[in-house]
Amino acid sequence: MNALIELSWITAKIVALIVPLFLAVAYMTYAERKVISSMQLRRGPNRVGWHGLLQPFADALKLLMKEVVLPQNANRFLFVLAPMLSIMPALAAWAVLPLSEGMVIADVNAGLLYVLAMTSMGVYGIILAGWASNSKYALLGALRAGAQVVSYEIAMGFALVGVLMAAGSLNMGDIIRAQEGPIWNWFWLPLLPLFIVYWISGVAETNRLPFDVAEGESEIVAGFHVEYSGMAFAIFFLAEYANMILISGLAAIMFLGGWYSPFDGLPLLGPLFSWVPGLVWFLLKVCLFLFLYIWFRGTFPRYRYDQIMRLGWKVLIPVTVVWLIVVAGLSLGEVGPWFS
Amino acid sequence: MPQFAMAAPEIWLGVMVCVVLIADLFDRSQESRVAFFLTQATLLVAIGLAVNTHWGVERSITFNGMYVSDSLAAVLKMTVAGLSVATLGYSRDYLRQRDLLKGEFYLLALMANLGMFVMASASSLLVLYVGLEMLSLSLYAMVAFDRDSRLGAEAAMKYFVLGALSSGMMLYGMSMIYGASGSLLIDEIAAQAATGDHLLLMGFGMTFALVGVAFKFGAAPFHMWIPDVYQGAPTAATAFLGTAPKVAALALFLRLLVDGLGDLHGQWQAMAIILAVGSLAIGNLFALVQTNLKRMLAYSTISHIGFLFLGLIAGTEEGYAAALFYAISYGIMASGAFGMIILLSHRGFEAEMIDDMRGLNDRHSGFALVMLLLMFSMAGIPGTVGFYAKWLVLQSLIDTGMVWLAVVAVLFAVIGAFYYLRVLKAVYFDRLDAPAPLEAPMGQRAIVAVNGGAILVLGLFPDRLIEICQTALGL
Amino acid sequence: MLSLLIWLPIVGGVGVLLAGRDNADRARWSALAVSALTLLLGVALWFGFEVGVAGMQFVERASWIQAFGVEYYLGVDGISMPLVVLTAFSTLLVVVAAWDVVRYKPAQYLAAFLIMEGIMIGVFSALDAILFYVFFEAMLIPMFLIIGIWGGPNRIYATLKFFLYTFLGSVMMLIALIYLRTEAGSFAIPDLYGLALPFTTQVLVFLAFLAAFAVKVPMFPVHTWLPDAHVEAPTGGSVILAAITLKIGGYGFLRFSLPIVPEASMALDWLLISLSLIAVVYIGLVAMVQEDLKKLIAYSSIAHMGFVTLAFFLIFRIVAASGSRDAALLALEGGLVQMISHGFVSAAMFLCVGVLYDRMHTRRIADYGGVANRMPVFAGLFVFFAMANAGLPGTSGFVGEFMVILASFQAGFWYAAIAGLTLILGAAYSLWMIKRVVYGEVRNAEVDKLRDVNPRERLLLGSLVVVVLLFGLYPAPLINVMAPSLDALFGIVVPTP
Amino acid sequence: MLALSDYLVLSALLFSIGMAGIFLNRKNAIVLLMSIELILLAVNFNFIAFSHFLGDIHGQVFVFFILTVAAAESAIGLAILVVLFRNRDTINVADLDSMRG
Amino acid sequence: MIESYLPVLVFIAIAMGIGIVPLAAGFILAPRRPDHDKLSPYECGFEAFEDSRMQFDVRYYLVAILFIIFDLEIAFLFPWAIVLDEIGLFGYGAMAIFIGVLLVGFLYEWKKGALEWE
Repeated sequence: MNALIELSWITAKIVALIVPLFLAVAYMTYAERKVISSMQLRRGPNRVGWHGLLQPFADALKLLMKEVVLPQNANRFLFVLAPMLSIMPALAAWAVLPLSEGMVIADVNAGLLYVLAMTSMGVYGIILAGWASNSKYALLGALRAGAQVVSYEIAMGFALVGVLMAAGSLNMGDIIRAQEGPIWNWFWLPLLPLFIVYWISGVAETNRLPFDVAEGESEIVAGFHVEYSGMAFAIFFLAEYANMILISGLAAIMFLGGWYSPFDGLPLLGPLFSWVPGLVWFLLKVCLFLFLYIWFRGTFPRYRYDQIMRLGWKVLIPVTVVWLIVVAGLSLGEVGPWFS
Repeated sequence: MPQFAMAAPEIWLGVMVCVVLIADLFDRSQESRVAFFLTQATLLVAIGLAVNTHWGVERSITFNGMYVSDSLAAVLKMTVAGLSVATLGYSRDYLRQRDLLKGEFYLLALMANLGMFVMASASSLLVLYVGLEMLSLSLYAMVAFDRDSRLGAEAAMKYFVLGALSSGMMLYGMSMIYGASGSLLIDEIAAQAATGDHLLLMGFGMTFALVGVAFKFGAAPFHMWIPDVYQGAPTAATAFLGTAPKVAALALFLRLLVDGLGDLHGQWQAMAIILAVGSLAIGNLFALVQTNLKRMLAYSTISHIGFLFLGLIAGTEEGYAAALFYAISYGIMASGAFGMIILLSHRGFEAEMIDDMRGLNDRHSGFALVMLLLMFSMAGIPGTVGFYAKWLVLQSLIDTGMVWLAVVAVLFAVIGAFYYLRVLKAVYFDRLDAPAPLEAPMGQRAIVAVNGGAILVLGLFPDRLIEICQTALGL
Repeated sequence: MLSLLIWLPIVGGVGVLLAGRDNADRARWSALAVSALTLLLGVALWFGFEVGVAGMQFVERASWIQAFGVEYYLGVDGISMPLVVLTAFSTLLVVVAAWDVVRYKPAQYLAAFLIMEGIMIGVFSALDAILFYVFFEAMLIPMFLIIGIWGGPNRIYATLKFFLYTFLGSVMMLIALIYLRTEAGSFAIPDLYGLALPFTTQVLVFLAFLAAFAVKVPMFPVHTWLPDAHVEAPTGGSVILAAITLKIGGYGFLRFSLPIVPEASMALDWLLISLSLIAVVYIGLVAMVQEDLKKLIAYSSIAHMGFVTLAFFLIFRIVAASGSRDAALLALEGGLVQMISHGFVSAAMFLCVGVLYDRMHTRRIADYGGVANRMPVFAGLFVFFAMANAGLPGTSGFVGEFMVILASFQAGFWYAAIAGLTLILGAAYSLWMIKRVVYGEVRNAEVDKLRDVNPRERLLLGSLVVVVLLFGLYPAPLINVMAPSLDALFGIVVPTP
Repeated sequence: MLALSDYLVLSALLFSIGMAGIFLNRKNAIVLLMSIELILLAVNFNFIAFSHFLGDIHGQVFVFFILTVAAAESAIGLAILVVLFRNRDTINVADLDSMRG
Repeated sequence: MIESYLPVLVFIAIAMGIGIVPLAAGFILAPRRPDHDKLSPYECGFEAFEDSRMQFDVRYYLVAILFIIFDLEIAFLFPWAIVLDEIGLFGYGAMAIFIGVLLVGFLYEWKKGALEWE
């Protein structure tokens, strides 16, 4: 009986997390269109609801009513499995992300490993979708996307190792707690190169502009999900945005001190902002990164594929490796407020 | 702090792998000359280091008990590196003629050597495994080195699958041994085995480990890969993988089943007998019907492995020393035999059929003489080192009262003599209408001469080598 | 001294190989020099040998493979010394016989024989069992090549058969030797004598030795390699095979089987005797119907060697029947004399066939006939050797046979009677062959063109005539040399009652 | 709580499946690679189970190494497979029979 | 210890469910009127003239292999990074050697052109 109660309590917490997350995803798409349009001096969606606020729901409804086409010769099982595989990790990773002090669904010690494992799984969805579709465009798109994701994952992994070294723990909560203090105590400063690499990799991981050759309409139609339609397509779409939020959340936790206020512990500003709950700080940081996503999309031209791969392998990886050695040295020398 | 000086040979090799790799990258010459000479020099220095650090010292253990330094390690490393030098020396011309002369070949050989060195000094299941894999992975790549060869690819695939399978089996065995003894260190496993606890589990693990080792050796009934791999691989690779890794496999056996599970000797003896007799039978009988020389040598390898196992069966220090001697002398013989195949091959032509040996005496009597020595040595005729190898094994068998096994062994040795004679028949008795004189570069001729000379000199004065082998086993 | 005898020809052989690579004449002369020098050394050995001493002389002893107590242990006694000299003598003959006959790679040919010579001398003088074994088997290598390279059309079959038979036999001996070492703690042959082994073990060891030596001799069921080998071998090969290597089998019985496992020898003497008798009678009959000259001589060799082994193993019967030590000794001496005599005679026979073959390139008896008309000198020599082969009194062949038959009377009449058959059969096939080859009309145009023996061949065969006659008329020096050693051997084999 | 033997049985099952995959599969060489991975997985399972029940960390360290080596192994295996396919246009195991005797 | 992973498990299950439910809804609610043209793969209007699961550039494969290797290196770095403070300079040196070897391999790839596209 006890177990059942516990289980429902857990489920409730999860639902409490997922529902806002879905809303966030929905309004992320809205925000994106709005922001981009204002960058391009357009108005963006403004028909459905007030200022087009109901636009995401309209989109969802439309997709729901669209036919899900199973292409001939496609591997039906994998074809259906692929979208699930891409959304599942994007959501499941949230299980270990602390939104605020103690506000975490599963406070596990191997949190970072878990996150890494989950995010790595996303690539399966891409590859399977491309393979199962029985379409050249899909396959090519999947290969490109897969290779890209995989390449940037290395740099990302190295960056995370730097975080680990600084924090000395895999537990997400501990990682944040290791950054306690004002803004210059956060890891973005000592790990600045890693932070940048992480962020670039994050953008590439989610196949977002300027690294979106995998689905670049002008190059290979729509990439790995060219054969998907209706709800199946919607899930890929959801997964992409959920991943963006996840990456932003991770960046906030690992480099920007999670729930801590930037003025924490400062003589004047600290107490001034002490009433703001940690969750807000965290969400603000996430929003910052999400805005960066959109901003990038609005401003950067698309990279060529070979440029993407070169950036990943020949710039990011060497930079991270070198900086790892430096960080290790800093850590041994117990430099600054970060290593003690 | 581990004593790094004790692992000097491995450290040297490891550093040089990196150096050669980088040097080869920046080497603009077409023939990877830098890589070749660096590799050879590295191996020679490694021999020196191995002797210097391991030979004649008290058995000592470092790196948290995972690395052992004793005379056995010295002998094994010396042999392995020496054989590699010889086979790499042979292979140069062959590779050049087939546009395979890339630095990677030498690099792989060097890495394989590092793996074998590690195995020779392993005192922990983990280290043993890492060394073994380092060797195996390099060998897989070497077999597949000729990317345009159909047979090469097929051979590599077979080698890879069966090699990985055997690794898996051995690992499974190792995990059982770990479970039974609670340690990965060979010494502690030995101590545990001596107490007699968990014997069932340990015996279970030992069985799998033995199967894995037998696979690596190519002992029947786990020999299926040997003929295909020998035939399919580029001869240069065959020469390499037919020699030094056999010594390394012996190292594996000695470290794992003798050092570690010596107390279970009674249990693995029966299995080893089956392996030995089976190898002798299958190797010798199948070799009889081969027309491809590489394949014949493959089956002959199997039969030699059978003989080598006989030495291990005895379970005495003398027996192990005999096996060690056998492995060394077999390595010398095999490198010579493959070296001869390489010598006779030229661009676009693989001298791998027995018929291709025809008229060798007319073409170059010196090479023919070396071939004569090689074949008689493999057959075990006195005056060559192969005789003492067989003799030592028989001696150890008879000393432990297994005369019937000795009789079986010599009967198969007689059968074996037949196919070696077939090669000699081609070399000496078959005459060509227009024998084309044989040219070979100076360096290769020198290696052939040294190789043949070694067989003869060791055949007349084996004392020193026997002594070395026995010292290595602590006699 | 013995080392010199062993290594001079071996090193000389390598030298010939190097010297005569492109120059056949240089090869011939250097080979001649080496073999002559070796023979000189052999003669010196003979004269340096102290007659009347039973033990080993010219002993050299050095450690060789310490790990197993194998020694470089050489020495000769009255049994082996004549055989050493015989070897040196035969090799010289072969070198001369090959002079301008062998045209294909003469340097290799001569070198092979010189190396063979060294190894065979090594076999006879080795006193360490492993050293013996090493030489014993190493012999296979040059012989294998000699038959295989310079042999007849069917040489490959013959040489493989020869090799495998011998190899099979000898590996068994190796096992026995290794086993004996665990008992005796040493490989020195004298140390192996008089071991107190259990009877079953003795029998096994005996059988192992038998496998090795019976093949070499060769004895009846395993003799089939010999005719093939002889037929296909070049003349020199046949000479060495018949003159020396067969003797090694007999020598092995004397050196190993009898003294090391006397009880088993005694218990199994029926086996050896019956096999020997079969060899004498059956093989003698087989010889008669041969169409091929060399085959005929080969079978005759088998029969003669059967006679030798008969003599060696009859001693137990003689002692049992008469208790006469002298008669048994007589048998041993007779056997040994017969071995040496056969060495000369069979060598001569093969050389004669070689002479014919070089001219006619056929060995079929039917192709000849009336040779005497064109080659009178040769015919005379050939007839003489055939008579010696048959055991004509006055030739060396007679001495041994006579001694053995005399001794075998002590064992029983029937033994003697059957042994005596050898004389009759020998005479029968020898003479019949002579009749068909030498006498009669010249029926063949080829025969008509024959030219008589040249000076070289004359020298060759002449020297053999001298030796055969010498030992036939005055065998005492030979017997005196061997008697004490055989006596000592006998003491080991049959303990005095 | 699960007993040690449960883990061992499971790993034995995995091991046997891997073995069967290698010996029974006649069609696709990639299945061979997967079977090998399965065998290694079984081994890892064993090591971890023992390590846990023995309270000894070394078994898990071993697993780390096995994982690495397995990765390298599959890298090489796939490379060989690519070469094979390039040369023969098939990865059918039953077609790998050009050498006999 | 293990219990703390229960929420994770539940979360994964729910996440999977979130993948399934909309898809099922799509299948149920949306019309299904398949025809040949609709089902044929997208190919700019042409009939596909070869199997779409064609051979692909070996470089993708190369990337995959390189990924495996580097990713595993990262796996080694993780535990090291956590205990770096405890193992001190020795651990630092060991990992420096490890990374050094890795960099040598990286250099090799770079020079061999394994990282080049186009």
